[in-house]
Formats: sequence, structure tokens, C-alpha cells
Amino acid sequence: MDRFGDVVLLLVLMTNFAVLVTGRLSACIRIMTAQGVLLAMLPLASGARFGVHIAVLTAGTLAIKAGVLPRILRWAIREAPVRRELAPSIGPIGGVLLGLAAVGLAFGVATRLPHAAGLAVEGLVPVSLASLMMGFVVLTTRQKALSLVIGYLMLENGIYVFGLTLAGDIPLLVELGVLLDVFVGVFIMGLVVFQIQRELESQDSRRLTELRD
Amino acid sequence: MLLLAIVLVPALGAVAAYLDQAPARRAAWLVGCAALHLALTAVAWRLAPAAGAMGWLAFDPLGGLVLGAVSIVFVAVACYAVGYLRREDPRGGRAFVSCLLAFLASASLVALTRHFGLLWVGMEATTLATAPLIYDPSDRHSLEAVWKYLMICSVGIALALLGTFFLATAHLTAVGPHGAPLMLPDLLARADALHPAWLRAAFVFLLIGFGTKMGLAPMHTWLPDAHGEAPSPISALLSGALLNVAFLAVLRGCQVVHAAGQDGFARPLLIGFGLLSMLVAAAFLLGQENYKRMLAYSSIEQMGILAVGVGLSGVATFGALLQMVGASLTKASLFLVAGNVLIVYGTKRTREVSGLLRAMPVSGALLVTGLFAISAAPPFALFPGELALLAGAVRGGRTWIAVVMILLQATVFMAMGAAVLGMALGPAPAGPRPAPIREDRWLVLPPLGLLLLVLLLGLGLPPALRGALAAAAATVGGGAP
Amino acid sequence: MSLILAAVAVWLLGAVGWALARRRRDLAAAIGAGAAVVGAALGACAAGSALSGREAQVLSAAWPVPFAGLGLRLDALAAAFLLPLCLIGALCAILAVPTRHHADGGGAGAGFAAFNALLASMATVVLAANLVLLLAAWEVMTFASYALVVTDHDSRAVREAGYQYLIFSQLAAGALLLLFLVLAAATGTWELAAVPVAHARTAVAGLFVLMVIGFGTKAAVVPFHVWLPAAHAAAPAHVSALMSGVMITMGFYGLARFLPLLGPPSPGVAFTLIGLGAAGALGAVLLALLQRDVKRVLAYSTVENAGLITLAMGAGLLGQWAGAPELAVLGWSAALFHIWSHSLAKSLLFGGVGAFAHEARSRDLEGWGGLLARWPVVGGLTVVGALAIAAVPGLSGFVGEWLIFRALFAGALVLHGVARAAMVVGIAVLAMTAAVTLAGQARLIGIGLLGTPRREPPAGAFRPPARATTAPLAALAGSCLLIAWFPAPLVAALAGALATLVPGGAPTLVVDAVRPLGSLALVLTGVVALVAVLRGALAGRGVPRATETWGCGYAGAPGRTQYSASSLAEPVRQAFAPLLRTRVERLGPVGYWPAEASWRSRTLDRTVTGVYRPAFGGVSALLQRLRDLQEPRVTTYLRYVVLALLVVLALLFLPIVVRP
Amino acid sequence: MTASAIGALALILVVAPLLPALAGRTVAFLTGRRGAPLLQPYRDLAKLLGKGAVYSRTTTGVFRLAPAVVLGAALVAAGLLPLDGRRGLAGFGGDMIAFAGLLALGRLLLALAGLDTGSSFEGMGASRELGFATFSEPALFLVLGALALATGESSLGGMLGAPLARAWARAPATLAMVGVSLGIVLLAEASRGPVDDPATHLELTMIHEVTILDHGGPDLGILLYGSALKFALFAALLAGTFLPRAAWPAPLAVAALLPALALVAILVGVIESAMARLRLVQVPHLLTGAAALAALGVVLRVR
Repeated sequence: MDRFGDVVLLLVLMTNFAVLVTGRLSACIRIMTAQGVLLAMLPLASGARFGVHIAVLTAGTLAIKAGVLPRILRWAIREAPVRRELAPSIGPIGGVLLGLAAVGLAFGVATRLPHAAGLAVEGLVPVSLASLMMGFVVLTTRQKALSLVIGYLMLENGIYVFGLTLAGDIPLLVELGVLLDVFVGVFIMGLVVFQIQRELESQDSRRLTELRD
Repeated sequence: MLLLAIVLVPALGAVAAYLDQAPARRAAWLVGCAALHLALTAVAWRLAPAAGAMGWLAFDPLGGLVLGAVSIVFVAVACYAVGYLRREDPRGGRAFVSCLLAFLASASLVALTRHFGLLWVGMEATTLATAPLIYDPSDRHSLEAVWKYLMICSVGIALALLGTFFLATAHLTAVGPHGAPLMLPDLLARADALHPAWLRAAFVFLLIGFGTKMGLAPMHTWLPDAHGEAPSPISALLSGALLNVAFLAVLRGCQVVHAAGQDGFARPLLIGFGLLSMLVAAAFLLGQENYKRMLAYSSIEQMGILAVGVGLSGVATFGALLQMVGASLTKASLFLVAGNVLIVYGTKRTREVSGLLRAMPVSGALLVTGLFAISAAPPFALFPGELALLAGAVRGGRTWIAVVMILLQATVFMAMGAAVLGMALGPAPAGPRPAPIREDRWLVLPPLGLLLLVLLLGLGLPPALRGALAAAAATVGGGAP
Repeated sequence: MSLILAAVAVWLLGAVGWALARRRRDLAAAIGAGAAVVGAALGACAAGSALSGREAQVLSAAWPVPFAGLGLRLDALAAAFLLPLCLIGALCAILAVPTRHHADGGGAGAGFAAFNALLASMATVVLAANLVLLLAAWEVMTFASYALVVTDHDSRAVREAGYQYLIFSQLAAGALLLLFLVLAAATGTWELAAVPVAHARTAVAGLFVLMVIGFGTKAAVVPFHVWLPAAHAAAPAHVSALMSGVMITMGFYGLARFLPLLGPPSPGVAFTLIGLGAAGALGAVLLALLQRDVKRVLAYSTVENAGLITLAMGAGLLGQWAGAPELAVLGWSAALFHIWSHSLAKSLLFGGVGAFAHEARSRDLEGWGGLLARWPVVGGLTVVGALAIAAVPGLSGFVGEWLIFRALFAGALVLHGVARAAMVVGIAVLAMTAAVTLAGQARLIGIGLLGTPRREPPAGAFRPPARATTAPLAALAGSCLLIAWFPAPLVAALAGALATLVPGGAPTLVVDAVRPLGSLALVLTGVVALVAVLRGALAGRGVPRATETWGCGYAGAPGRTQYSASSLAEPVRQAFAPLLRTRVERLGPVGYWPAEASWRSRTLDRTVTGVYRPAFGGVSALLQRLRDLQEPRVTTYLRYVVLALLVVLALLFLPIVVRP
Repeated sequence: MTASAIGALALILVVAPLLPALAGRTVAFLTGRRGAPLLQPYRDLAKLLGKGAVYSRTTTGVFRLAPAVVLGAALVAAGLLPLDGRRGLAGFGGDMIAFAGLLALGRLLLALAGLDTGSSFEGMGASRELGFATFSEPALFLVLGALALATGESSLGGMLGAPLARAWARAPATLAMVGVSLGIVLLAEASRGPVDDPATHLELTMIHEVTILDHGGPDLGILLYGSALKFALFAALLAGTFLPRAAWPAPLAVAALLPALALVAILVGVIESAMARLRLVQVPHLLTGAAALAALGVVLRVR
């Protein structure tokens, strides 16, 4: 199973890079859908004993991360005419470079960290840290409201991946609670993004800078 | 069972209030659930029940303090909301009351749970429950506020989730799969065995994550916007209850770290963040032109004080907890009064408000009293709190911290005093209504009650509360005076 | 003890009782004033008994607040401050009744509520044996007095004065807080220790600085006095009378109570006090001479007297350090006596001048003149107060000043080297201060009350004064004379307090020393009366003719051509010009047919322009720089979060990560 | 309360009016005039006391009270001074402070009376009186301080009594400076030239004269006598400093007062005729000089 798991993790990284390079929002959403599917596969790959727990987790992940969230995002920007990221503070190249740096750092740190006994997939920790950092890259460099939501999703997914290392030890209830929170969170974010679009007739979050002292 | 009820009553109330068609009855639902919640909390205080609900919930002094403060503040806000709903149509429409109750439910969950995972779930839930209350689709400013609130807090909370996972890893890596990880008792029991590196990492992420929610600089940026833009009862709830809940989450982390004998690295972090927050708050309070943002920054300062107090340990922690209780009540009442001012004057600009004492005597008097209460002046509850806090600093041989804090607080008092007294004093504004206007009881009594409570606590600390404070302080390495 | 408790209780009741009669202002005022007077009477009895009592009356009860305890201690020293508090408090309460000054929502009662609260808190300050209680009472005192200062908060000037007062008080309270924290940490108890604990030299210095800031601000010790002139000018007359007469003595009580806790007196402490006192006295009295606002004149004179008291305390400490009992006893008794005499005289003066200002609807000395003729009784009493403040023989002020001089002379004789030189310098400065004080009071009375009016008072002003105005002033004036005629008994009464301050000192020495002053005052009064009678007999023959003042043949516009207050002060101002840096704007006269000429001079307090403005400005500029960093973008804010995370992680983990 | 003290007091009270006249006579002689007869002041006093009183309508009781206070204070001050070189009639420890205080009281009432008339002339005079006192007062006290240090005493009786003779042997320099400084203070306090000009007829240049411009009849008489007495007191102080007579037999000590006072008066006259009147702004400088001199005397005794 390890190989399978590693492949999936590799694909997850790839999707993250894809988000970093592409500027078109709809494309980003599609990529996140793919990432959702991959994440749903991970519990199976994580080598934890298959059971109700894993099954429910897989199903829930698939439903929410690959199903609902992308819909919400698409709905949020349905009125947005311009769907390109405008003037990110660093271009795609810079994004990729930062991403690479993130990956390097993540693996560097992860290999030095002491690990729980019998961690199925070695890659889980570094990949999670990497996608966490890449999520931050998106969050701190993109300007459009929806891009930030996507960045948040990447971050969240990274943490989710790390959560899988403990798949057996975290009660199902908590896992589901986490999923639910993410769902509601993104739902409200979607609402707000939609409203931002209405109000500003653009996704540019730089326009939301009126509250200051 | 009782504990479960404390969480479920508001939750079910939220559902019921949403389903109830008649808008008139929603207020009833709100006040009813709030009162019931307060009653249950009181019972819990008396019985101090052991673990309930499969050991996921439990009542300990630390949680009890926060729960009590939250419950009291919520009752006040609920009563205020009755008068408030008569004037303004609520944000979030029919969901308004439900969101309020949902917030109460999640806050109670955070206060009572013993599982870090549930703790996290509850924290995130508070964010999500309050966001719609700040959010007013028609108002661009509130849109911006809620946007920043959501993004920054969600990111912060996400970090906290990672921290939680780290904590579990610290447990598994060192102890192996014995006992449930993330259950507070098990963690405390095996604290000394926890893997130090993971534990530290966990604490850092918890601190930054929940610290974001708590409003520690430099993660505080969302707070003034949200508190400034939210309707006054919500601001009161945010800074009277929500911040303390977040603080509790941080304290839980401290609890584990302390049990693991790892205070050595945690304390300086807390002190650093605390002092930084105080400094930032002082800087932004000076010349602050919006009185709601002013109150928000003063909340940041309060949170900084609490962090420093916990970081100092010893008596200081006791003081910090006492200050937490006092500050939550005082700040809530101040925000409610600010709401009254906003209703009458229709502006948030400090400069455009004057003559409160003449125009609306009760609210004006409350505002001035609140100013003195929040700046830890005797005979209010924050005074002994601050005294204990500073005494801890001096006894610990860190007089410089006491000096810095006193100076910063003096600066804060200068700023807030200039603003508040400028609003309160002076001739009554020449308006259509003759001064003094009659003030709605529902809008005046709640803040009055809160301030009275602060005063009473300052005049005499009930032994029960004092014991609880001492016990709670002890769990994070504090001591009683 | 029960008496004083009853007094405090009555005051507290008075502080809340007015609420019963919110609607009926007169009843509210009656309740408030009545409570103040009754409480004062009880307190006076308690103080009187304690003044003579050898050992302290102690009461301590538990107070369920961390560190705090309801510890009260009434010893001779406390009584020495409690007695004037009660006397003047009662009289000021009566003074407050006729001047319907309380215009705001709460009505007259609200003012009396704060007034009673102020009395109660001041009494508690004097009595407190627990540091927390003391601090709490101190703060309440500040807030109550603040409320009284901003009584007329419709005026912007009043609001600003009040704010300034509040800020300085809070800074001082911060110093006190720190002082108490350190003391408590050193002694391990929050009870007010009677015995000093050994501190390191640096610690002593730090604690002393904290004391001077904390107590000195309230006592108006230069350079912490800047709040006082504005606040006293802003407050209603009876309030400034109470604040200036009694509240500043609380600061001196603090110093007297806490300085011994520093351990054996050190020369540094003594010389610092002497220096601050001398410099403050001279500087303040010069400023008093140059003020136009009558109440600011009095306020600066208060600062001057605070300086004298500080100087006396310093001399006493120097004596204790040098082992010169005579100097020690003289110095401390001078301080105590001057506190008493100044309290009485200054509240009398504030009451009288305040009444005049209220009638004239103006505090501008240049607009006054000839008011004595309108209100002979009040005017006469005011003149008595002015003479007492001017410290001329025959009135109370002189005894205090004489004691200070006496102490300095004694010090000059017994001390050696620098200390002796310091004493002589003190003598010279004190002499100059006395002369300027004389000029200042002559200016206040001569320009303000004598001569002819420069501006006509508003119609309907100066109706016959209420008895509630004249009676308290008369009582104060009488006490000024009484103290001057019989100083020995008062000094004897203060012996107990003196013994607590100067252990092993012989108060009888002072009692004997001041006895001749009493007879001097009596003889002087007699001789003057004799000459007056003689003169009356001579001038009485035939009816005295009344004419114009001889004006060199020019008798037009007598009011406008009088000597003005500024011109009266001009010689002194010119002599001290480099010190005062007065801004003078003069216009004309030019040409053969000068159109118009004007001359305006303004002297600012150097401590404000030179110290406080720059300091506060600098701090706020610094914080402004921090504010400018704000860039309200969500991405920027998120960067802050990441930054914090990375910094902390780096701090914690770099050593761990690189470890294999 | 000795006979000699009473005698000396009586003597000085009697001869006080002579001193201004003597000084004036000296000036006249040195400027080649004959001048007024020595007894003229007594005639003037008699005349003034006989006159009726005239009062300005603006004046109040203060104006009428002032002469009594001025003279009364001067009389009591005279009682404190050890005129017979032994001890004052009512001397006590620290009486020198009272002495200064009494003179200050006189000054204050004089100024108030001047301001009471509401005339700018009197205001001017009062302003100058008060202003110059700001500098003469410290000088006087430094003189007293130097005397105290030189003699080790803190009462006039001691400073000018027996210890003074010993002090002259021990600290002549200090006492000499004290004497000179005291002389300058005398010129200012007794309002003589070069500080004031008693003979002028131009109000703008006067100090003491203009302050009492509006007084007439008995009031003026009393004030004139009071100022003469003040002059005499300072003269006695000066004489006492240079001429410690404690050791002399009492009658001689009292009798010696007369020539001593006369000498001082003549000296004052000489100075007045020798020196031009100072510009008013320069008076403080002169007095500061006096203070500095006395301070120097003190410094010599600091050890």
C-alpha cells in the first residue's frame, strides 16, 4: 500500500503547485476538487485498519472536500466576470519557487522530527507541512477574495493530511466535527465572497481597506 | 448529565428559536435559555460534578470560571437584546437569536470539554456562530470586518488544530497508544513522559492559533474591526465572553505544558506576547477617534495583561484570572453603554459625542464608572486583580515588568480618559430631544447590573470564588495570595 | 476609635443620602452639608482625644480582598492631620451652601456627595494601617476631588484642568502602587510597617524617588505641582479651599509617614527635599506674583508654601542625620506648624477671594479694584487671610515661617561644611521668598480689593453676604489670630506627633521657643491699638474732609489710570527676567500723536514648557510612528500571523532542528 | 528689662527725628547751603499732629490703619534691638527674625495704604518699595546669618552683645563685610540716597515720599516719625555692630549711642552728597552687591 499512498501524496503536492501557478479562479476550484478526491483516498492508503471509522471518514471527506466545497466556491463567484488573479504580489514563477522552498523546508524538518511508532506512510508529515506552507504562500500573496479562500483550503487540507497520521487515535466524532466546521466555515466565506463581489463588483480584497485607525 | 444539559440547552434553544415563526417569541427564547443556562451553571458551581457525558465533559475550576463569566455576560446581553431588537432589525435576520444561542452552546462546550479535539471544534464553532451576527450585507464596513474576522481567525484556528494534532503526536510518540490522546486527564497523567519537542511545537501552534482568537498582538488585527463594526450587544459578547473562551483554550495548553514541567519556554512567550499586545493597544488607543474601536483596543490590552499574568506565574496568575472575570463583565457593560450612545447620537466618532452626563445621565455615569473600573481603579474587582498581578511580578524579582505595565496602563488611561471624559462631560448637545432623555430600562439595567457585580466583587471576594481562583491558578502553576 | 468610625460612616451616608432628596435641591444640600458638619464634629472629637493620647488606637478587621485588611490606626501623627481636616472640612461645607454652584444633573446633592466622599477618603488615608486600604482611599480621594473640580464642566477650561489633574494624579498613583508593592515585597506584609526595613542604597534612592513622585504630586512639591494651578482655578471656591487647605496636606502626611520607613535619614534625601523645597518656594512665589487670575495667584502661593514645608522637612531630616536634635525637632515642628497655619489661612483666603470672584463674575485681577468698600466684612476677613499668608508678625503665618528660619539658623550654627552652607543659602532664599510673598499679597489685596473699580461689577452683585459665607470665614480668621497669639499650646499639642517623627527629640524645646512669639503678637496688637487710638484722638478733632485723591492736578478716569497688577509686579519681574522668560508684546506708542499703545506680558510655568510638554510630546510621537505601520489588508494581517509563527518557531527550534 | 535698656529705648525714641535732619544738614553743608535747622523735624511733627485730617473718598479703613501699624511695628522692633549693647528690652531667641518681620509688616501696610488711594503715583511708590525689599531682605538676613556664625549666637542680644567683642577678635573680616553690607541695606530701608531721594520734588523719582503722598495731618506726622525711627533703628544696628559696648558701664554704653547715631547720620549725608542717585533698575544690583558681601562674610565662617 505504501507505494499507492506515496503516489497519492505526490499528486496532492502536484495539485498544490498547480494552484500556485494557475491564476484562473475556476481552474483553481477544479484543482481543489481533485485534491479533495485525493485526500478522500488517503485514509485507505494510510494503512490504518479498515473499518467503520475509515469508511465514514473517506465518505465524509469525499462528500465535503470534493463535492460541496467546490460547489460553494463556484457559486460564490458566479457573478464575477473577471476570474483571473490580478497582479499577485509575486508572479507564478515566484510562487513556484516559494513552493519548492516550502517543500524543501518541510522535508528537512519532517525527517528530523521524531515520529510516532508505526507511522504507515512516511510522506504524510512532510507533505502536510508542505501544503500548509504553500497554503500560506497563497494566503499572503494573492489578492482576490476567492484565492484566499482557496489558500485557506490548502492549509486546511495540509492539516487534514497530518491528522491522518493519527487516524486511529482521534475519535470519529472529533474528525467529523472538524469536517463540519470546515464546511460551515467555507460556506460562510463563500457567502461573504459572493457579497464582496456584489458590493465591489470585483474580487479585489485590496479594496477592503477602509477600517483603520 | 447536568454538564451535557449546559451545552445542549442553548443548542436546542437555537434550533427551536430558528423554527419558531413568531419573531416576537424569539426574544423570549433568548432570555429563557440564557436564564436557564445561568441557573444550570450556578447548580454546576454548587455541585461541581465530576466527569459526565462519557468523560468528555467535566467541570473544573478553570472552566467553571470562564463558564460563569460567559453565562453572566450572556444573560446581560440577552436582556439588552430585548430592548435592542425593539429599535434595530437584527443582523442575520431570523438567525440572530439562533446564532447567539449557538455561540453560547459552543462557548459552554469549550469551557467544559476535556478533549482538545472538541475544544478546537467548539472554538471554531464560536467563530462561525458569531460571524453572521457581525455581518450586515448592506454595510460595506461590516462586510470588510467580517471578511477579515473570518479569514484571520479561521487561519489561526487551523494552526491551533495542527497544534492539537502535534499534542496527540507528542503523546503517541513518547507514550505510545496507551490511553486516549488529547484527553486532558490522560495528558496530565503522562505529562512528564510527553515528547518535549512535539509538546513545544504543539504549544507554539496552540498559542499562536488560539492567541489569534484571543486578540494577542500581532495576531489581533481582526479584533478592532470586528468589535467596532458589530452591533453593540455582539461586541459586548465578543469581548466579554469570546475572548475569555479563547484565553481558556490557551490556558489548557499551559496546563499540559506546566504538568510536563516545560514552563521554562512557555512563560517568556506569554510575557512577550502580552507586553507586545499592551504596547500595541496603548499606541492605537492614543488618539483613537472611534469609541467602539477604543473599547476593542482596550480589550486587547486586557488580554495582554492576562497573558503576562499567566506568564509570571505565582500570585500573578491568580491576579490574572481575577482580572479576567472582572474585565469580561466590565468590558461587556461598556460595550452595551456604547451601544446606547450610538443609538442616541448616531455616530461612533468620539469627537462628535459630548454632554452625555447631561443628555443621558445613567448611560453617561455608567460610561465614566466603567472607565475607572476597566483601568483597575479601586474599589472595583480589577483592582485587587492587578494588585496581585503586579505583586507577583515584584515578588518574582521582575520589577521591570511591573514598571512597564504601570507605565503602559497609565498611557492607556490617558487615552481612554481623554475620550470617555470628553464624551461624558460638557454641555448637552443642542438636539431635537430635550436633555435629559428617558432611557429604556432594558438598555440601561443590564450594564448597570454588570458594573454593580464588578463593584461588589471588588468590595469583597466571596470565599468560594476565591478558592476557585486559587485552584484554577494552581492548575497552570499559579499560587494564591 | 468608634468616634472616627462614626464620622466616616456619617460622611459615607452623606455621600449617598442626597439621592433621597434628588428632586429638592435645598433639602439635598442640607443633608449633604449637615452630614459633612456632623461627621467633622465627630472626627474632630476623635482627633482631639488622640492628639493628647500617648499610644495609638488600633482597629483591624478582615476584608475579603486579596492582601487587603480593614486596618485603622489613629495615632498622634494621624490626629495632627485629622484635626485640621475636620475643622476646615466642616467650614468649607458651610461655605458651599450659599454658592449654588452645582448646576448639573445631580443637583446640589451630587456636589455634596463628592464632597463627603472626599472627606471620608481623606480621613481613611490618614487612618489606614494597611497599604491596600491606603491606596484605595487615596484613589477615591483623587476621583472625588476630580468630580468636584469639574463641577462646572460646561466650560472647556474646567474640563481640561480636570483632565490634567486626573492624569497627574494617576501617574502619581502608579508611583505609589509601585512603592507599596516593593515595600510589601520587602516586609512580606501589606500592613503599614512601623519599623523600617533595611534596603540597599540604590533601593532607598528608588523608593525615595517613588515617594516624592507619589506623595509629592498631591502635595504640590515642585516639579510635580503643574496640575494644581489650573485645577484650583477651575474648582468652585469652597472646593479649592478644601483642596488647597487640606488635600495637599495628605501628601505631606504620606511623606511624614513613609520617609522614616527608608531607614536612618540619609543626607541625600534631606538635601533633595531642601533643594526641591527652596527652589519650588522661590519659583512658585515669583509665578504667583505674575498671575492675573486671582485663584491662580492663590494656587501658586499654595505651591510656594508646599515648598516651605518640604524645606522644613528636609531640615528636620538633616538634623536627624547629623545628630542635631535641636535642628531635627525645630525642622519637623516647623513643618507641622506651617501645615496647620497654611491650611487655615489658605482656606480662608480661597473662601474670601472665591466669594469676591463669584460676585464679580470675573477672576481677572486687572479688572478688580475697590471691592473692599462693597463688601467690608468679607473683605476685612480676606485681608486677614492675606496678612497671614504674607507671614507678617501678629498672624499665624509668621510663626510657621519663624520656626523654619529658626531651624535654619540653628542648623547653620550646629552643622558644618556643605550642610552649614546649605542652611545659610536656605536662609537667603527663604528671606527672598518672604519678601516676594509680601509683594504678592500686597498686589492681590491692594490691586484687587483697594483703590477704585477698574471694571464695574455686574448689576445686582455684592448684595449683603450670607451668614453662611461670613461665619466660616470669621471662624478661620479667628483661628489665624488665635494661633498667632497662643502658639505654644498648639506646639505642645503637636508634641505627640513630633515624638513619633523625631524619636528622642525634646518638643518642650520648641514650646519654650515659640512662647515669646505669642507675647510679641499680643504686644504688637496692643501697641498698634494704642497708636491707633492716639491717632484717632488727634485726627478726630474737627470733622475730617473728604476729597479726591491728589492726582497731580489730573483727576480724570481714576479707575483706568490706577497702577495695574502687572505694573506693580514689574520691578521684580525685570529683576528676575532671565529666570522667568516672560513673553512681552508691546505696541507703540509711536510718533508725535500716538494712536494707541498696548502692553501684554505672559509668564509660563517653566516646568510645563520645559519638561512636561516635550516629554509627553515625545512619547506620543513615538507611538504615532508605531501607528503608522498599520496597513489594513487581510494579506498583510495574515503575514503578521505567519511572521509571529516563524519567529517563535525559530526562537525555539533552531537549536533542535539542526541537531542530528 | 533693665534700666539701661529702657533708657536707651527712650533716648532713641527721642532723637530719632534728628537723624534725617542731621543727614540733610550734612548734605546741605557739603553742597554749600545752610540747610534747615536741626530741630525742624520736631516743629514739623508738632504742626502735622495739630492739623486736621483730609481723606480721599476712595480710601478705606486700611488707609487709616496703616500709620498706626507702621509706627507700632517700628516701636516693637525698637524694643527687640539691644540698644544698650547688652540685650533688647524684649529680646528672645530668634528675635532677629521678628525684627525683620516687623519691618516687613510696616512695609506691607504702607504699600496697601498707597494702593488704597487708587492713585498711580502711590502705586508706583508701593511697587518700588516692595520690589527693592525683594533684594534688601535677603541681604539683611545674610547679614544676620553672618553675625550668627561669627558670634555663634541666634538672637540679637547675643549677636550684638558680649559675644560680638570676642567675635571681632576672631573674625574681623567677616564683621567688616557685614558692617558694609548692613550700611547699604540701611540706605535702602531708610530710603536714603543713592537709593531714594528724600529731597526731590518730582513724584516720578520718589519711592518712600510718593508712597505717602496722599497722607496728611497726624497720619503724615506718624508716618514721618515712623520712617525716622526705622532709620534710627538701622543706624543703631550698624553702630552696635561696629561698637560692641557690652563690656562698657551701662550709662556710658547708653550715652555712646548718641554720637554713634549722629556719626551714622553724617556718613549717610556724606554718601548722599557724594553719590548721584542710582537709576531705579540699578538699585537691585547695589543690594545684590550688599548680599554678596554678606555672603562672602558667611563663606569665611563655613567650616
